[in-house]
Amino acid sequence: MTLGPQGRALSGFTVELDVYSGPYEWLLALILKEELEIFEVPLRELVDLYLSSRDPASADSLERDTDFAGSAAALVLLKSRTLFPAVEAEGVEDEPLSPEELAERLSGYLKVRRGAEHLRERFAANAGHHPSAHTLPARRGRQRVRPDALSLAARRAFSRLLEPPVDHLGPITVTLQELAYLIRRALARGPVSYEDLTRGMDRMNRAVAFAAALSLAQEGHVTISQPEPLGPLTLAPSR
Amino acid sequence: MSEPRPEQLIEAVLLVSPRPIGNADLRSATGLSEDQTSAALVTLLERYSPRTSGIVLREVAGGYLLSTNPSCSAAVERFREEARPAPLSGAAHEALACVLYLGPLTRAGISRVRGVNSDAVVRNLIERGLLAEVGADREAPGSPALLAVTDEFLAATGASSTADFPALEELVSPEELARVRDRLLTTTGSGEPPPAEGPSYEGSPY
Amino acid sequence: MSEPRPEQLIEAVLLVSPRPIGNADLRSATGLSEDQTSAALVTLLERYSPRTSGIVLREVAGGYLLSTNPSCSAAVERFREEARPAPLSGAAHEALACVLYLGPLTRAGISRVRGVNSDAVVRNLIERGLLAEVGADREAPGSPALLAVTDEFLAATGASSTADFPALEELVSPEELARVRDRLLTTTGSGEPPPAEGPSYEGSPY
Repeated sequence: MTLGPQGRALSGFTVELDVYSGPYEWLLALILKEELEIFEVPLRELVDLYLSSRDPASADSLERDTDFAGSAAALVLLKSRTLFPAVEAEGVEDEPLSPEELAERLSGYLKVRRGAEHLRERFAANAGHHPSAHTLPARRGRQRVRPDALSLAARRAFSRLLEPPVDHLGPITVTLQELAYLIRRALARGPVSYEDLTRGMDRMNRAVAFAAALSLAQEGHVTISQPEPLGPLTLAPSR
Repeated sequence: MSEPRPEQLIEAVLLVSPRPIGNADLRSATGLSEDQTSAALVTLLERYSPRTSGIVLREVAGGYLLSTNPSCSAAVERFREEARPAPLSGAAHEALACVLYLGPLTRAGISRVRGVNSDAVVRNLIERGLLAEVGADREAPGSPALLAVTDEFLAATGASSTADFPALEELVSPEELARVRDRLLTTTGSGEPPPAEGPSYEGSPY
Repeated sequence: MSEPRPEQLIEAVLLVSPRPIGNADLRSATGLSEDQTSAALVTLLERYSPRTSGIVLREVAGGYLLSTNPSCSAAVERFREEARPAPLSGAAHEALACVLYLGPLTRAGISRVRGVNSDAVVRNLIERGLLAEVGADREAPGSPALLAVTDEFLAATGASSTADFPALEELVSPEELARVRDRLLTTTGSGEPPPAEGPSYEGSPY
């Protein structure tokens, strides 16, 4: 599976996501250029969009499916990589946290997460209000456009088109299929914790196992629950 | 929530249309029958009558239109003088940057560079007087209009001419620039229009 | 033509604004006194009530705004031929909650609270007009921009002001907080997994 320059089979496929709308190929480019955080791309939605746009009767449908499956699988793996602490090392934190500080921070995060749930309800309850369209044009000469905002917008719009280098991605050596099989087998005996499932695995395999679990959850085979931050992750077979 | 009554549906649709809406369009949006629509319009013409309301329902150009009561025009005009213009969205800035640096450009050209259909953004910018049609691209099928930035745009940015902006070469790499130019020159390959603008609360955000 | 009544003046001004209008701006456009304005607004809130009208008057973002009744949104969206914007992602809600409750906050501050880089979410929220830069953190190297929620955010959540949200402390129980602390401060354990609730793999890597 590669994210390299691909055939043109997917050139007509466009996506409409919360974080991005436009050609699918550019979405890949943005992710590779780190303009879009892979973590924010809802892969399940992406797959749904592809499936709904799929025309099995078209001449290149096989080619399209192959291209999409390849790039989507690579996205899953890329996404799993963001779960490595090592990947984050250069970013957010300089110094290791004491357990006390970490507890403080997690409590803060838990509050924010509850705040986010509250906001979701507020947005939903207020959706469907459309404002009046009977607006008057602003008086001439009163508008302001910031030149620096224009420069930024130019950069953003014009740099989107360049295909990013992919060399730094390196080879990926584990297969999702193997891990999916492993998870299914473990689940045959009932719910299993992520901890138990990945005992003995190296970091790469643990992360990819997580990606595999996510894929299975997205396909509806598995339910993943983690009621609280830092709480145990439990995988259960879906009913 | 209980089912809205016919006049509620019609009044909601009237609020979001700046142009008169014909009877048939009202019916197709609301799903009401001809009789229901007529009856609701009678109720609404009474409710939004110039005698009692600051918002009036008028029958114009074969359709129905809400507008302000002329008796209130002084207040409306004063509000327009004093109101702060709505800020521009990120999409609007991008469309302006495309036209400023690559223009004059057709609507399709802007959409091609941005990768999303930009018609709604462009309409908003024309209404604001920041973009204007300055001719037509005779080489393209249908001779679509070419857009350029306006004097109003220059005034809004505090620039005296388009030369006052940083050169494109300072903003993007030569490779990026070449890609953008390529993109502009290719005739729309698939014939498909780019996707509509994403959920960006364009223009009037609420 | 007879002199328009206060509520007619206000109604007319409200029709031409896509954004909430504050009490002071209403008064300065209409020339009404504070008492007249308040009394007229009471009348209008009753007249444009969600129970009876397809057009509703809402008190949001420190002002008054006419908008369509959500019960009529299907007809409105059919008329405008546009789907309602997709709901925000979990990540976007979290970033907004950070800024609402802990803001103004820099991008790095949001990322620190959430534990993942949030630049892309923040960019999207700025494009949607829900967050805006309101200054800079002069104490931090490079004076990064500080972000705050916008009036559009308040309107979209139906809030009058940021004080209109429940306090964070009310949203999480002390027991829940204590559990998180315990779990972390004792060695991360092999303890009993709590009963499974909904899938919650979205959001943060904690």
